[in-house]
Amino acid sequence: MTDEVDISVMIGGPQGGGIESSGQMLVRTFMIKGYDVFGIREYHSNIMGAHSYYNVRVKKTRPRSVRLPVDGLIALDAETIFTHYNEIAPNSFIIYDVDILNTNMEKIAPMEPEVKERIGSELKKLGIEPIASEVIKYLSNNGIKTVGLPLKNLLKTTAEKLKTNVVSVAKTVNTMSITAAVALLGIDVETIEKSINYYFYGKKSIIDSNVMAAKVAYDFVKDNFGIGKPIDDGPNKNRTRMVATGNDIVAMGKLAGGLTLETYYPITPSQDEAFYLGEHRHFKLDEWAAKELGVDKLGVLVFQAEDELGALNMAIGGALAGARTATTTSGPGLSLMNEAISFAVMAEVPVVITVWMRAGPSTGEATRQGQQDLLHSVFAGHGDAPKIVIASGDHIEAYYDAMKALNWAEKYQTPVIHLVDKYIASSMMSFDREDVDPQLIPIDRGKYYNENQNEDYKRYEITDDYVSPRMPLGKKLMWVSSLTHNEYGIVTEDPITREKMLLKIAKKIENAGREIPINDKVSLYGDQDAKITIVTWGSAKGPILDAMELLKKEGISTRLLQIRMMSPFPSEYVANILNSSELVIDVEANVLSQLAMLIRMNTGYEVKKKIIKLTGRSIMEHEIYRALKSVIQNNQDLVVISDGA
Amino acid sequence: MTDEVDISVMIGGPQGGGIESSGQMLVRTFMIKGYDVFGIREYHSNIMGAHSYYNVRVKKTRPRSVRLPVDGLIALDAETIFTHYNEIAPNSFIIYDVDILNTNMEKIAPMEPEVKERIGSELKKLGIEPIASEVIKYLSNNGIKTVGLPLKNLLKTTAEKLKTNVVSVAKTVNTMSITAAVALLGIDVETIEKSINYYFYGKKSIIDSNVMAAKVAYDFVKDNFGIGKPIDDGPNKNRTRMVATGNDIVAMGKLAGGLTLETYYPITPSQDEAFYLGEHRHFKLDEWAAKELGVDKLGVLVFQAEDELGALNMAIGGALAGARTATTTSGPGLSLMNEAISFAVMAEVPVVITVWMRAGPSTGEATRQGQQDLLHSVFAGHGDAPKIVIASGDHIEAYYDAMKALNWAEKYQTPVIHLVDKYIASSMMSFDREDVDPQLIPIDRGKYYNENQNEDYKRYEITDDYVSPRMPLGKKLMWVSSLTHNEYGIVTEDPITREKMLLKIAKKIENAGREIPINDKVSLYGDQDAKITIVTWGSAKGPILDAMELLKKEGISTRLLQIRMMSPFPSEYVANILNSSELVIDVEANVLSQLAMLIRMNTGYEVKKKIIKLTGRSIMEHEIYRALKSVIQNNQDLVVISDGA
Amino acid sequence: MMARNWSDYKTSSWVQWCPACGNFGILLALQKALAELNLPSEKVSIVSGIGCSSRIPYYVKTSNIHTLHGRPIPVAEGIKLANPEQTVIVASGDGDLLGIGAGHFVALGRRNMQIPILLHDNAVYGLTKGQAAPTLPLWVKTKALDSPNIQSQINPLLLAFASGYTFIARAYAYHVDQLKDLIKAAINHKGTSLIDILQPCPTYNDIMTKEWYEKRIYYLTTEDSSWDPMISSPEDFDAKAPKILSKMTEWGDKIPLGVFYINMSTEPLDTRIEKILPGYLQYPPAKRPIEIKSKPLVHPFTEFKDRIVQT
Amino acid sequence: MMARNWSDYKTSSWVQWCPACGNFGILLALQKALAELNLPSEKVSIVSGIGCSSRIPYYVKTSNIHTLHGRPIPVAEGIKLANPEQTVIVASGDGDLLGIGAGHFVALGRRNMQIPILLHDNAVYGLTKGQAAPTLPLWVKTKALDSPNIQSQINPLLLAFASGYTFIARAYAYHVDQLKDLIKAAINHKGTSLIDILQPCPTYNDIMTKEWYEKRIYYLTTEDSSWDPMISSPEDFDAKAPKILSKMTEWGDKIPLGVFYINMSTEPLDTRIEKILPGYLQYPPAKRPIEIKSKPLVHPFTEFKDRIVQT
Ligand SMILES: Cc1ncc(C[n+]2csc(CCOP(=O)(O)OP(=O)(O)O)c2C)c(N)n1
Ligand SMILES: Cc1ncc(C[n+]2csc(CCOP(=O)(O)OP(=O)(O)O)c2C)c(N)n1
Ligand code: SF4
Ligand code: SF4
Ligand SMILES: [Mg+2]
Ligand SMILES: [Mg+2]
Repeated sequence: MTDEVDISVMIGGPQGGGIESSGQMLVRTFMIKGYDVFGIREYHSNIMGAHSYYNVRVKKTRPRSVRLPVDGLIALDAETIFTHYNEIAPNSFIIYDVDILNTNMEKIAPMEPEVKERIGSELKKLGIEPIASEVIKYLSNNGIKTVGLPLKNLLKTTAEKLKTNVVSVAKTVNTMSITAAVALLGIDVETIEKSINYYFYGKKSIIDSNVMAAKVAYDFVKDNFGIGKPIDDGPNKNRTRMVATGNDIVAMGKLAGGLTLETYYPITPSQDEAFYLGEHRHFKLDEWAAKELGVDKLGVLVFQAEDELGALNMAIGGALAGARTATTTSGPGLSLMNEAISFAVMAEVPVVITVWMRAGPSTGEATRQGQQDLLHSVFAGHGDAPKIVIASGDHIEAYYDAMKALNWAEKYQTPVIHLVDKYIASSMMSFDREDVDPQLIPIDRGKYYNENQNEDYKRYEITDDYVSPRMPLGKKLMWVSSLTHNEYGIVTEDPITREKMLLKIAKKIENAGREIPINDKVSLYGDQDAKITIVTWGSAKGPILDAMELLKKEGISTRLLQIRMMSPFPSEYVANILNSSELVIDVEANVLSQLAMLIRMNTGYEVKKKIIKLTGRSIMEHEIYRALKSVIQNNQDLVVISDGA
Repeated sequence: MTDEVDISVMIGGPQGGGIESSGQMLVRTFMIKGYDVFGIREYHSNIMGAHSYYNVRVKKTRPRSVRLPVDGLIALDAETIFTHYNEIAPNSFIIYDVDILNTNMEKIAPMEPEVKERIGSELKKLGIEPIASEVIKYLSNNGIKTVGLPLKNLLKTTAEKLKTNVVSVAKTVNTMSITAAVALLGIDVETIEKSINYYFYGKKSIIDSNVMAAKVAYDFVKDNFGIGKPIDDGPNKNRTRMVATGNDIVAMGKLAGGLTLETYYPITPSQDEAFYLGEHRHFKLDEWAAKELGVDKLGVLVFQAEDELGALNMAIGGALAGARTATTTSGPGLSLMNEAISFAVMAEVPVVITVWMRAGPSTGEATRQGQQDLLHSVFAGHGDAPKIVIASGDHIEAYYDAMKALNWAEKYQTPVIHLVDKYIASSMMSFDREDVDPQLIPIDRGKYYNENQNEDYKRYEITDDYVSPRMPLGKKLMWVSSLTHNEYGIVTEDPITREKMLLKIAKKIENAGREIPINDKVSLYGDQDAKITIVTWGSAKGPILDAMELLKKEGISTRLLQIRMMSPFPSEYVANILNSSELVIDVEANVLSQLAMLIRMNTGYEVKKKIIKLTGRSIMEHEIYRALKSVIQNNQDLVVISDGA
Repeated sequence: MMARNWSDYKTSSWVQWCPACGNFGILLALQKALAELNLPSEKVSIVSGIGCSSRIPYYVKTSNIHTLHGRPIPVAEGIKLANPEQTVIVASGDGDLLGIGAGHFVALGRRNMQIPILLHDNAVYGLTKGQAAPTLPLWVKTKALDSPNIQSQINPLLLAFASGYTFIARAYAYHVDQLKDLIKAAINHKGTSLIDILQPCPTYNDIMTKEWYEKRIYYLTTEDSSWDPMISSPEDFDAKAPKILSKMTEWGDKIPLGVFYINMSTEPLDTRIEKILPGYLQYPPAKRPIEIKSKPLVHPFTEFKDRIVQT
Repeated sequence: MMARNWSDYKTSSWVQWCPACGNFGILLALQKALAELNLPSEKVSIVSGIGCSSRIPYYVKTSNIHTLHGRPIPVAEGIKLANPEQTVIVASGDGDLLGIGAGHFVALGRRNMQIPILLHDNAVYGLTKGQAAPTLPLWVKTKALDSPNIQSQINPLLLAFASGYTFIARAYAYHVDQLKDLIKAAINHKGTSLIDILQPCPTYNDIMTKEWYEKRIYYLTTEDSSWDPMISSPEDFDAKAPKILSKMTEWGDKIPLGVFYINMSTEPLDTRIEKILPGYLQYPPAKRPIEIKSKPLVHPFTEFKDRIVQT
């Protein structure tokens, strides 16, 4: 475990039972140790009780996905044992509470009947009774280290040492469990203490009890199971780093990008972006800026609307008044925004719509992954509504794209749909200061009207590049209209003016396609000359890149074409890449292979090999690796991957 | 004018000034004379005062479009003269009221500044003052018969003959004007009398005064200008025929197709469909059916919702209860329905959404033509929402498609979007009883669950063809859900169940694509072996077919591929036709050439020649003829046609 | 038919609410009401939106629809329009019905359809983790909020009154028997009814807790034994409306429960429809024949005489 | 600055309403109000939805937005949130504001933003040719309807009250001067105001005509010279609310006009925001700097300390 550090740990338990915090602490523990970390949360649309788990991946260089089987499973309840028993690697470990050993799967209320049935019949085939202890025995027989924690006793010990009662330390069971895990993985108790200090920053009594609990658990493991061979420090020691979810980092990008108004209606998985921005609504400026402006702090207004129709129309109003505005939503909200999107196209209003995709159609599964809104976004809004649509592949991209989207919206006076997804939203990534340098994206507010001019202001003046000089409301007399209008914004039904205005809008977006550099539209990874091209969009990128490394080790050379700008589409570039490939494989998490459809629409190229995932779970390194291999070696046309519980 | 009858007449005047009725009477006049007629109304989104006109085309065989220049223009006001003076054929006539001769164009308030400016500079170039009399003089110099009617005097005469005052006959000016026109076209006064009787059916005193006005006008024209050479009877004499708008005929199709509930929120140009259905809500059954059922009349409930979100969700509720339901809307309403469309896909609810397209994006122009909602419809609804989308090309197709859509919705338990447009909505066509035979489309309600079965009912049972037996609410215990659900309709987040259910929905629609015969999906017109293929959808079909006849006369052989099913797309057939063509030309009324995009997405075939119209006006025979010729002869890539005021 | 027990309306699905959630009381009251009314499972449809409360359809053994956020009312109306004999109950959250769905909430009043609205009023958005719902008072800062609520609360009772609801009541989730009686009355009421059910959300609303409510609530009829919410004539209306309306505005240290308003003089929608569409009640849209052996019943030339031209 | 005249707010666009349409009175009253308040053209935004009435932005020389059907309120709110100094007026139809837009109408009340709502109440959908609007009474059959209206009317005044509006009035389109005064008061009111303007539509509403209205309308202050709609304390509220509410329900042979309710004790949204976001009023979203010479003002590591990990 020195050169090739690659650890995958999973912690599972009931929703509301601290899975999220456990994951956060695990992530920080490994970061402190100098590693790069990727962690992702899988959970039900439920407040309390349903099964949830957090998967953490640790490497020296940044991991971009998780993988199965895991090197360690922490089971906070019996359901976790049943649900994940077959996702543990040989020679790894499972940590569990000794008190749950007698649990019969049939008695676990929150477990869904479909799941019980499937697992039940698997267990039956293996000759295992659906009782936790039997599964543990089976694992043990298969060489897995089974680490039973007498949590009740350990709590008692902790309480005694803290001179308090058991109830007041009850919540430390998670800390105990993850401490046991990192102990087995060779991490010292000091590191976990630091992590506790970070995570519970400022809450002294909570920190104290968790630190004590960690010590007690560490000692217990040491005494009873032995701790792991100490792990070396990773390459990122002694640095000021950050760890953030996709939701967090998009909020950061918007703030850095000069957003001043965000309207939203809560919807999973978008709302945490708005919340996080809201928490930082009154933010500190960089020192140089504070000095120049003579103020320390400025504000961004985050406003909860009554619904998504309200949210986008408010954002439109805000944009007309001159604010940099955005709204954030997910599929159902996007559907509701269609009319206002078409309005923003017609009235040429700069507004960013961040769309955190989740599992559809319809309400579907609010907390699960899906990349299903691509074509809906490109064709959102009735009546010929060309616009800019971009899709980010990971946290860092999402950060910069959030900034760029704000620029493009104002520069081209158009709605910009920024597609991100649940995978990015609820995964965490470690990164450095240089990774999120806002100065790389200068703020560009586009063309302004010179307000000292004396003629009547034409809000929709037809210019060479089809962009009319802007002016906020309050500075010039003007009209803005959702109807066909003349250059002044006054309604007209003159046929010739209509033709001109429709062409103005269409050509403005075509023009954006010409002006925006190709590097903002696509990325080409891997072996640039490979004959096998994988094509994808959005967060599927991460696991594919990880899988490509595995393929490379086996001598299979591949390249990845990640398409980031969906409209206007980089047709020529994409056509060239695909036409110069011998094998092209499309990977995405939707049923229609929407990117493949969009590619064909724009280039004529038919991608014949497809890998899709429909389960609502993250795409993982190992399964995409297997699927790619199967396409490459067995020439399979369609592989549906389904791993993950 | 005997063998090759082809008359085009236009009447123009202020909105609310009886243009609509004049058109209706004109249409009926020529029908009574035994001809086939096509008439279309162009008007502003305005209640009173803005310019409106009606264009009527008369032939022995059914005309499918109008054309310019016209053979006669009836100008009920000065604006009509300025707006249409350059759309009149040599050797034709213009009828106007002598009292408006002094009108200066600049003084016409409702005329839009853009229009005044354009026409003003045209007139200037021609050396004509912008005064009505000057334009009339110019026309007269160009060989056009200028027929000034002293309407005030004629009204006085009419009033005297009826022994009443002028005010009470004031509204007959339209009748006088059109009488003058048909007199010049060689139609006898008796025919127009009949037409008046039809149009004002039952309103005796109105009929009397209009008949008298017609006589007075007829005599005046006869005495002062001479009437036209009497026209022969057309081929359709002595028949019981019908004339209906597209709005009307879709209402008829829905009624015949067994619709029992239509919810809607008013929006132009869809609302007239709902109104017309509402007027006939308590309808008579065919005699045989009345006898079998023992009732004479049955009902269809037409219900006005509070908005389009309400309309579609109500329709969904109605469908779940077991009613055959539909809703009707236009672009902005369709945008608002996106979320519920995705719901209907997920919950597998049979519901028809009739979409009367109009000029977009956004509010655009409510009363103008556009074919801009194709891709928005196909990709309506977030989160992978495959559905059936069809588009009708003319009245008769729209009638049968309305029936078929209801069948398919129930057979495949899916939303069906039925695209029609303003061109069809507000044009009139003459037809016979056999043209609308409902017995050609037997009613198919799809698979029902046998309610006597004793097991628990699985609303979403996975079957061989992916269609689950249906049951209305009230008959069986069941659950219906917008969330990912198991076969019982109970929410689940089991990854494997989700995968199955997404595939079920997708494969069900694919299956529909296989089962529905090709004749319901495409039509191939013209010379089946022609090397030039025109490809189109929706109402652009009519003018193209008319233009193809003109091309044929010149020895240019063409065929027309009209695509009627947009999803699932008839890829193989379309690819075959296009690949076997030497030249393919796409024609449609939108800025993106959306059909060409959809074709490429589904077949890879790139249609390189495109004709589009963006003015919000109908595509006309003469301009599409010219544009086709220019593409064929000059190899032009894109022709934007813009005729019509 | 045997009398039913509330447990006959239980399903095997795991009830996913947090411990002590007020929704449990509402669920039980609803099941008891159905049992006492002895309604057959398949003849009842509970229609919900999206939210914690909106999971209720899975827990009641009736023929239920889990719709979209904010849209349970139009779906319920569609069912009722198509089949007036189906018992249709809307049960949904305050965010769902009064936030995103407020337009439908208002429109339903104009129709006076026989649909009871069970408003699970926890003053927060439960399922999306505790944002302010339209019934959360101004400046309240629950623990999930990053700052105090800057939007004022709306008054569901007055909103219903302004919209035309003809049965308006307020209940408390943990008073199961009183709530059950109100639900029975609402189901039987021939018009639109609202029960605003104060529902503690122990997870996210740490201000308006069980204790908070129980200090404040009282029953209208306890305070004033002559309380009479029934209006049967315009004179009655003039006489009682001021008191009813001002009781509806009472909120603070004292929160009244019970029936505020019943108006039996407004006709429900189905009988209105029957007047403009004779035969509707006998052959509502869900039940009328549309074919005989697949043959359509009407040729356009039979019915649409107004479009006929004799040439 | 010179005092302005109402005609300074006229544009050259053709006013497309039918002869004698009530909208003409509203247009004139609005122009007069702007003139008397002497508001600079570019500092005023009239925001409308879609409908006959919603064409009004083209006829007033201010910086106006013609939005979507049902959405003028959120667009207006967005403008006001971004720039509280802009005078923002919503003028729209009854179908627009109370039908498709009712959800926003209700939500606005919770915010008490300084936005006057001019409700062009003609009881029909003018632009789509005369369907029933939410204010058309039950069973009325205007000439455009194929059957009598089967939906009841809602009460805009009560709806506004239930939603939290703090200035509620009713006016009549042809009483231009009275309406002008109300509009001025509403523009100046520091909170959300509603003026329900009874607006004859001679083309489609042949029942509620000029004559019909003029037989019924009267002014609250004429009938009762002590009429006092002003509420300045909770006691005031308890004392006056019953009368105010029952006046709001009066509709029939007599229809009261004037100001029904003013509540000055509710804080408007902008000052609420200032409390949770200090500096908002000085640097509202439309006006705060976001860059210096194109350079962004904040690096994430400066502000988001809660995500930092020292390794
Ligand atoms: C169109 C749409 N927007 C947002 C959401 C996200 N969402 C789910 S539940 C909910 C609010 C739930 O609050 P409430 O209706 O009060 O129900 P509760 O959970 O409190 O019972 C929201 C905003 C959604 N599902 N659909
Ligand atoms: C989403 C949407 N639905 C429907 C319409 C069609 N529409 C235009 S105006 C209107 C109603 C107008 O009524 P109202 O708001 O009362 O205004 P009025 O014309 O009476 O002034 C409707 C339904 C639309 N433009 N957009
Ligand atoms: S979050 Fe609140 S409303 Fe939702 S289940 Fe938990 S306690 Fe109940
Ligand atoms: S239809 Fe009615 S509201 Fe519209 S302009 Fe005419 S009179 Fe006015
Ligand atoms: Mg709630
Ligand atoms: Mg109106």
